[in-house]
Amino acid sequence: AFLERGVLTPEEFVKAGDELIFKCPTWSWEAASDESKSRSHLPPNKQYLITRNVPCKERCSEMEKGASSMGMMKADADGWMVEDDGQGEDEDFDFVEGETDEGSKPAATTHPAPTTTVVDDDDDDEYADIADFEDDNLAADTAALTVSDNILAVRTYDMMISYDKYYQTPRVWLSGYSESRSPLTGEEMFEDCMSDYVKRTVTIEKFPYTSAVVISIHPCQHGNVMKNIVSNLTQGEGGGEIGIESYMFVFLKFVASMIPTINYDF
Amino acid sequence: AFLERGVLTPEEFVKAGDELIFKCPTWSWEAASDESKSRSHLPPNKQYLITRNVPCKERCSEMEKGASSMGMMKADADGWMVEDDGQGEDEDFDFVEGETDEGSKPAATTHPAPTTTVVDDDDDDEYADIADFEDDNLAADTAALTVSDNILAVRTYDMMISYDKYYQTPRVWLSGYSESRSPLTGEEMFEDCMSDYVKRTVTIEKFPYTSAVVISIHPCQHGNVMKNIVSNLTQGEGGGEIGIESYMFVFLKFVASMIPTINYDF
Amino acid sequence: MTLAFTPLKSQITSDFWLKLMRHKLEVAKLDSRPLPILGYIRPGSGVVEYLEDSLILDDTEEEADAVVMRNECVAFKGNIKLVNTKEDFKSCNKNEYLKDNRLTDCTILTFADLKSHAIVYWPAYPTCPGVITEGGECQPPSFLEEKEMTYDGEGEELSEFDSAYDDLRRRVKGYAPHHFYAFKSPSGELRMDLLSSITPEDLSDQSVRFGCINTSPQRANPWTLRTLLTSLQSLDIASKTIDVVIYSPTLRRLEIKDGLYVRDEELGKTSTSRVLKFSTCDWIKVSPETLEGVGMVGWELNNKNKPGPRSVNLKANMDQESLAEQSAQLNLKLMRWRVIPELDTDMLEKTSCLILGSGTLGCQVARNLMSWGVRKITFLDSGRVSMSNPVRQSLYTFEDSKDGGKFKAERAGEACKEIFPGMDCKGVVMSIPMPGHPISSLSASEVKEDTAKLHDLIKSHDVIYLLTDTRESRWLPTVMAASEGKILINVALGFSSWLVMRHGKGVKKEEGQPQSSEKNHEKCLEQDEDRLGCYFCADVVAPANSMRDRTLDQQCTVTRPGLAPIASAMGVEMMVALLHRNGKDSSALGQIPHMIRGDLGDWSVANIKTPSFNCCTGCSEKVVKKWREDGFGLVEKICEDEKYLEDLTGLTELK
Amino acid sequence: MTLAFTPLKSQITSDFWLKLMRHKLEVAKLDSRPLPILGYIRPGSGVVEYLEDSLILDDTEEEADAVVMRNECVAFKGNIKLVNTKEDFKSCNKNEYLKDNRLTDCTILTFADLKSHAIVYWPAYPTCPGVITEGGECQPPSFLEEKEMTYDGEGEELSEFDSAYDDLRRRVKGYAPHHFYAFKSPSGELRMDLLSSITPEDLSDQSVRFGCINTSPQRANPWTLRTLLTSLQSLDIASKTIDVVIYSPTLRRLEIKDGLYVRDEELGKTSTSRVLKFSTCDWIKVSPETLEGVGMVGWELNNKNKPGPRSVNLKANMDQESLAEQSAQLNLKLMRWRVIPELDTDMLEKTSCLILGSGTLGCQVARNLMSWGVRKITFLDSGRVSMSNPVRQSLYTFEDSKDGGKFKAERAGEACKEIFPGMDCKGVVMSIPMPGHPISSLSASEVKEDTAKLHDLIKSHDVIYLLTDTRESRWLPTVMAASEGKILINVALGFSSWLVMRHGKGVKKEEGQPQSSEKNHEKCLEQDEDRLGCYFCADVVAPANSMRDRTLDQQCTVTRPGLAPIASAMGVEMMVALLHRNGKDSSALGQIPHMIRGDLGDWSVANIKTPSFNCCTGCSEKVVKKWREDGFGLVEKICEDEKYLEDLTGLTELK
Ligand SMILES: [Zn+2]
Ligand SMILES: [Zn+2]
Repeated sequence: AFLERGVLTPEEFVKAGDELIFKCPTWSWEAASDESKSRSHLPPNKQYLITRNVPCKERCSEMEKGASSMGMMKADADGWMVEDDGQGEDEDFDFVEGETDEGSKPAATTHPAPTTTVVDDDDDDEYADIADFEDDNLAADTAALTVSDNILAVRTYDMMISYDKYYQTPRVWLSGYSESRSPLTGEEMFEDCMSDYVKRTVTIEKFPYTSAVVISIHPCQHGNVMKNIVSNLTQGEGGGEIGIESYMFVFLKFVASMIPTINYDF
Repeated sequence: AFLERGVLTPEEFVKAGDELIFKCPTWSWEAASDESKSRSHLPPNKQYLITRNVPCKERCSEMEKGASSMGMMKADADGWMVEDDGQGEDEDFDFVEGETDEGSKPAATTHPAPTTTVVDDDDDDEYADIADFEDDNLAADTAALTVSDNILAVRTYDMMISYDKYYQTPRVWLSGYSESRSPLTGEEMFEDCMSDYVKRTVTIEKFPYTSAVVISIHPCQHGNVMKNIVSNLTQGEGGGEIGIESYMFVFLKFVASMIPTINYDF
Repeated sequence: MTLAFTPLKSQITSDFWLKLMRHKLEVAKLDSRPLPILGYIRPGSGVVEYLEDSLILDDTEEEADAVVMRNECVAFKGNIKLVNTKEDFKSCNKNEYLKDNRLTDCTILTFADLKSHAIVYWPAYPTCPGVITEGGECQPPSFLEEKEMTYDGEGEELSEFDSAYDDLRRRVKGYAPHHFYAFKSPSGELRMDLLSSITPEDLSDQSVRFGCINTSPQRANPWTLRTLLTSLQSLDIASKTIDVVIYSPTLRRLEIKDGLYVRDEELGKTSTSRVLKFSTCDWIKVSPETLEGVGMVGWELNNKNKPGPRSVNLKANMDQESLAEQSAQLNLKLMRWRVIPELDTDMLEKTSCLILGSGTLGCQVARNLMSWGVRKITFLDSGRVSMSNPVRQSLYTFEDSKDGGKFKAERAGEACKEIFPGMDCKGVVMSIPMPGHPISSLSASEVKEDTAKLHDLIKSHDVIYLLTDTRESRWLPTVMAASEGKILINVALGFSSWLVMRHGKGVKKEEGQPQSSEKNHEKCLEQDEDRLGCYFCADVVAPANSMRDRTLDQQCTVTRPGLAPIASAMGVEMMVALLHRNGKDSSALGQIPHMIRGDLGDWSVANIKTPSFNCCTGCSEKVVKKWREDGFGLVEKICEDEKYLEDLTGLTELK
Repeated sequence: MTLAFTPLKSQITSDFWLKLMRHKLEVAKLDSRPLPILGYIRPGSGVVEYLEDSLILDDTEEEADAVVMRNECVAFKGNIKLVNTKEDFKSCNKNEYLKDNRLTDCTILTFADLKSHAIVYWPAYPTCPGVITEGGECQPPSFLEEKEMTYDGEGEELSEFDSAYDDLRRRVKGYAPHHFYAFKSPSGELRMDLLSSITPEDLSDQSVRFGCINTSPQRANPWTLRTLLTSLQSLDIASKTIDVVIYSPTLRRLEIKDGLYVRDEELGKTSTSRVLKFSTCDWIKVSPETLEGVGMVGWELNNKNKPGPRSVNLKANMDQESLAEQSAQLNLKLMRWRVIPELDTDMLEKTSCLILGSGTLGCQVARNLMSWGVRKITFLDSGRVSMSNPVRQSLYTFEDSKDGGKFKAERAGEACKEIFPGMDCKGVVMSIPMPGHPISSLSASEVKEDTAKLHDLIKSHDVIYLLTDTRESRWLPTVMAASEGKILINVALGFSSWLVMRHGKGVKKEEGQPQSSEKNHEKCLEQDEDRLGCYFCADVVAPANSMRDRTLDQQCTVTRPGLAPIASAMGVEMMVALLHRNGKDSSALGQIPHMIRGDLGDWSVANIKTPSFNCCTGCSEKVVKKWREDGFGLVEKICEDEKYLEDLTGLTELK
């Protein structure tokens, strides 16, 4: 089913996930937070894949602004190719309706960027009188560095991949943290998605295995897109070498086109 | 102000009203139902003009249907003329916005008629168990005609003309009765207005001098239209013969274009 | 030839019905005696119109005015009977009813369901079914011959009639009469008069003719002819031939000038008038006793042209605003029918209430005030609707708590208007300055402003509800209300116990001090012999910051959910009783307690009365006078120093 | 050279906080003892992550599972202290607090405002500020020299470390340790063990090296180095030179197979590991007593890089549904903290209530049930919202009364959901068959259906509220509830008086008769010694059509507006008490009355108990058994003939 329709069985999902974890140890399987949330079609300790604290250095909304003025990201790819240099996030999949035909459609990134891109400065998370809670009588600590400049002050994301039984494809969920390690709100996370997808393909959801609020890419077109990518790949490189094992890698490449600034490693 | 702007002072309104009543005894002045509702700029016993029980034999909505299929009422009048035959209700004033220019606008009646024209059969006014209230023991009355076929089974309207202080023009209000002499609802009365005006120029209102619910023609364009009519009239017939006294007659002609089926007499 | 008559049709405006229903609800109540009415017929229309002024509730309005305006119409005098129940309507003996009303032109039997605005009504135009002949038999009337009347015929018959009728109308000054008799005056001119004025001499006059106005269209035999024949039978006219004129008067305009009708020019002459000649050979003179035995007829036909009542629902003919207004008042107005005739709904409607604290108690108090018909409510609260609120705070929904929550004070006012559009609500978002909550220098001007605003609010309202969630926030309103002599209702909840009380009367202002503007309700308090206590009278410590160092369950109002509705309702009932005070501790609604303490643990309720304490930190003269002197200065001192109040009142010494 | 250390950063997921808040509200309540937590650090990240399973509420979950999933991480063991008030947080002596927690890797001082979902928290990684030298002075640690470690240098040093560390992790089976010591085994290979396992022999071994995992990015001095030095001071290592390894383990994947770690292939070797050499000449061995005198440090820096707490508001990170759910339950859960620990909120949540009559009482009862956390409510009413309703019926607004009005039963259910989206409400539009309201042949099948529907509804609900507006409509539900043994709360209003009562226990079913399915609440009734009376027990006439021939003020519920909220609240409070029955007439909430009669005229409330009457037309065995036998047949008879019931029960003879 993978090659014909771009979809996976639960067993294939587990297999592809195992392969991802084997190759990328930052990924791991996770169980549901309590048993009632566990799905029976997957092993209890392999409910979903997760990688934590993937850095995300700049806002996608800022990047898009730059892109539209500087001519970056005008990816008019005639065919989809996996590029191995790890920088290959310049493809874009416009799969809003029906058959995908990447070559002929205008790149989504030429659409105007959203007008409001308030960069959150964390102040609105503050408890009104937080200063009241400080303490002037702390023992001094001279040996602690106060400017921790070698810890990156960037947003990070936990990325989860679950299996969507209805669409028979993986589904991606993202849960972010601010530069100061506080959970991001859904709206804040939208700043890291291509604006064209925000609230259409990418929406705020409740993550089914815990109770956290996350953003998620709706899987309704995943199968189609995956089929097209795979068919392009195999034609381009001469021969059907793509197996179930590679599914997740290809899938993550595709996800990167929608959330370009989150740099998870391979 | 009448000739220049088509408007009236309260005094002129009273004068024009007196003339109407003098010529048409079915019209009369009425006082407010209680003193608190009386307007001080008019004499207490001349608050508004009223004519009662004007017959209205057919629904305008039915007539419009007929008109659009039979080619009736395609009044493309090049200039507005008072016709004295009493049948001259085929003019139409399209005064929705700004300057009126009757000649060049398409007749409003060419617009499609409303799709719902439920003819009310009075049954919904019935108290659920009205039959319970009947009485089988009444003394018989053989000399009373039971089929009162010489009393017209038609809707009738009370038509009121008040003075609108803001627009300085008369304003028309209508309160109807069904074939069986019950008060009509606003929606039912709309059936007797040209569909183009319903809910835009003609709206359901509370009559300010009593507490009845009536329909009313909003006076926002009355001044303009009256000015144009009068200027057309005077040019057409060679000479400024139109005085305040005629205002109400001209005004009623104009009203007839919006509510063509209510045949009040002159 | 036998006569058949065209029945009349009644057309009743919604204004008529609305006026009737208002009268029933507010004035007549259970009284179902008939009310006078006046129907108008435009000759030739066949329709009797009943307008708003057709219902005569005030005898003085009956005459004069109406005539000018509808002088082309003939008037029917009659009555309307509004029965109290459906069953009364159904069980009413319709034949007897007509007999009772045989002397009226018209009568309407009615049942009005004031709740649903539905009316069942049945007009009747009572008449004898025919002429009563020798032997008491009632036979359909028949005439001998018929003759047209014209304007240009012999003697310009009709023109004479027109003049004579105009003259008659001028003389009776009232409603255009529909029956008359005409005769030649000694000078030879035609004169008319009312049947009631007929003399035996007139009757013996050969030239006398009887007449009725033709109310029906064209040449039908009008109902007026029938009633005329009925009337004639009580005159001495048996055994001769009489002429009856069915007269269609010429439509003309008349105006009163200096109390006299002035005739305008005639407006065309298209008469369908005619004369019928009757033989009265077999008629008998009908005395009231004779008529007793004859069934009357005249019930109007319904839509199916059978005798039967009709119904109308006025909802669609009322504007939403007044419909809502009337409906909201319905239950209260009904109380006055039987249970508390003294209930002053107008006074309640005008009583303005200030609700301090728009939480569980505030919402519930507002709802109770609304159901008592209070319309002016001001909400004061500084908070926003949180997600835990809607299940207990009855003016908010989940939606209101989203996105940080709407301001409670503002939302509460809006919610009231959604319940009843006629509400006059305001929301004031502010905090009440509190003892023991120090004022930072930054916020001093704000607190000063809040103090002034609160003072203005208390001055401009009649009743103050003290429903805040801390003891210390109740202090300043207590002082202000005592200073202004306002009614103050205080509601406080424990876990399973509640307290509802009214504060005692205010501290008299000295001359020269600005007096409260709204004095109308102060008298309710002034009737207390002794000054009653306030919320703080029982305490020997001044109010202080009670929120400090409290755990969540102490901060949140952990109370049994049933307490708030119970205590709020009792607070409002206490106010309503107080506003209807008619004695020492009594009112039109029963006792007026000072203080109610209840407990859901043992389901007990105690009615307590305590006097004011002269060292009270809330209502004692010392504090109130200090407030009048220092104003915000006192507030500043007390916010800073919780003990200041205890020193001021002498509590410190007592300890 | 003096060392400076890179502080750790804490990253706490919202899942962690939500779990903590849930635990606080429902389990810990006022108990603020620290709870164990487990932080995870990915070596090199500098960030300590606290995930949902970092909060260890169940000791059994601490071990095993977590490890597999995060085996690339090092674990910190510590605790979280959730204080009860802001003031507790502020007044906590932070220095003492760290001393108390000197033996934990991490601790988080927290205050959670459960109402606003805001959290103030301050993580700390306690450590000695330096090394304690002779004379008890604490000095910044300094080292002698630094040396890189490599894979390909002398003896493949790092490869040995990797193997030894993997081995250690396998052996401890728990969390990857962040401190260790390494030594050469007799066979010459490098071995590692936990510091807690160190022996004097190991200490005297010259090859022994101490180590910490490099938690910080690149070559910073990690906090683990600092805590290692603190730990080392309690060992006998004074007066020599020691090697401390800052070890960056090679990232690799391990999986447990048969309880053992199986090592996967290595994934690249890019180590920044190095060795620091310290002289311990001036170190002293630190006993717990010595440490007492030394202030601990380690409070985390806030966003401004100063030591200070941080705050987070979780509202935006919770889905609306659970936020609403938790908020709605907040006040109830808080009751359990102190006032009624026995309060069974889960039981209440599952109790299904059938509200017969969705008017003034029905609306108010539903609101009270909601605030007690009842979630399953079915409304039954045949009427529509009229314009006079909203001011008294608290679930409707003016909008609902427009255009003829929505069905009350349906609208009431919707309104409940608008107040709290988690409500499970249904609306049933139907009439209750009533004695004395004859069934026409046309409607017989409909009434039969209604009877069956009502029976099903009563069987499928736990508590029945009888809140209809006539006496006769209360009859059939009374019989059915007595037959099914259901709790039934009856509320009735006069003009100024009210009655709230619970009907007595049901009539036992005989064997073979279908038993009620929902038995859980029946025991609350069964504890009554005698069978208590019902609404009809005091009457000597059977219920009959009471609407017949009533005037409007008798038809409408003319009652003082305050009665409905009071009586409704008391009805619900009575149910809640009954459901918490723990004795004869007592419950966790106090007394359980049978009947409360109150009057707002004299503000009295009486608590009455009456036995069941054996000729009662509502609850007597005769009637209930007849109902079980005849079903709809009985209903038919009674609708037709009001006296049938009196004959059946023997009332006729008594008269
Ligand atoms: Zn006091
Ligand atoms: Zn009983």
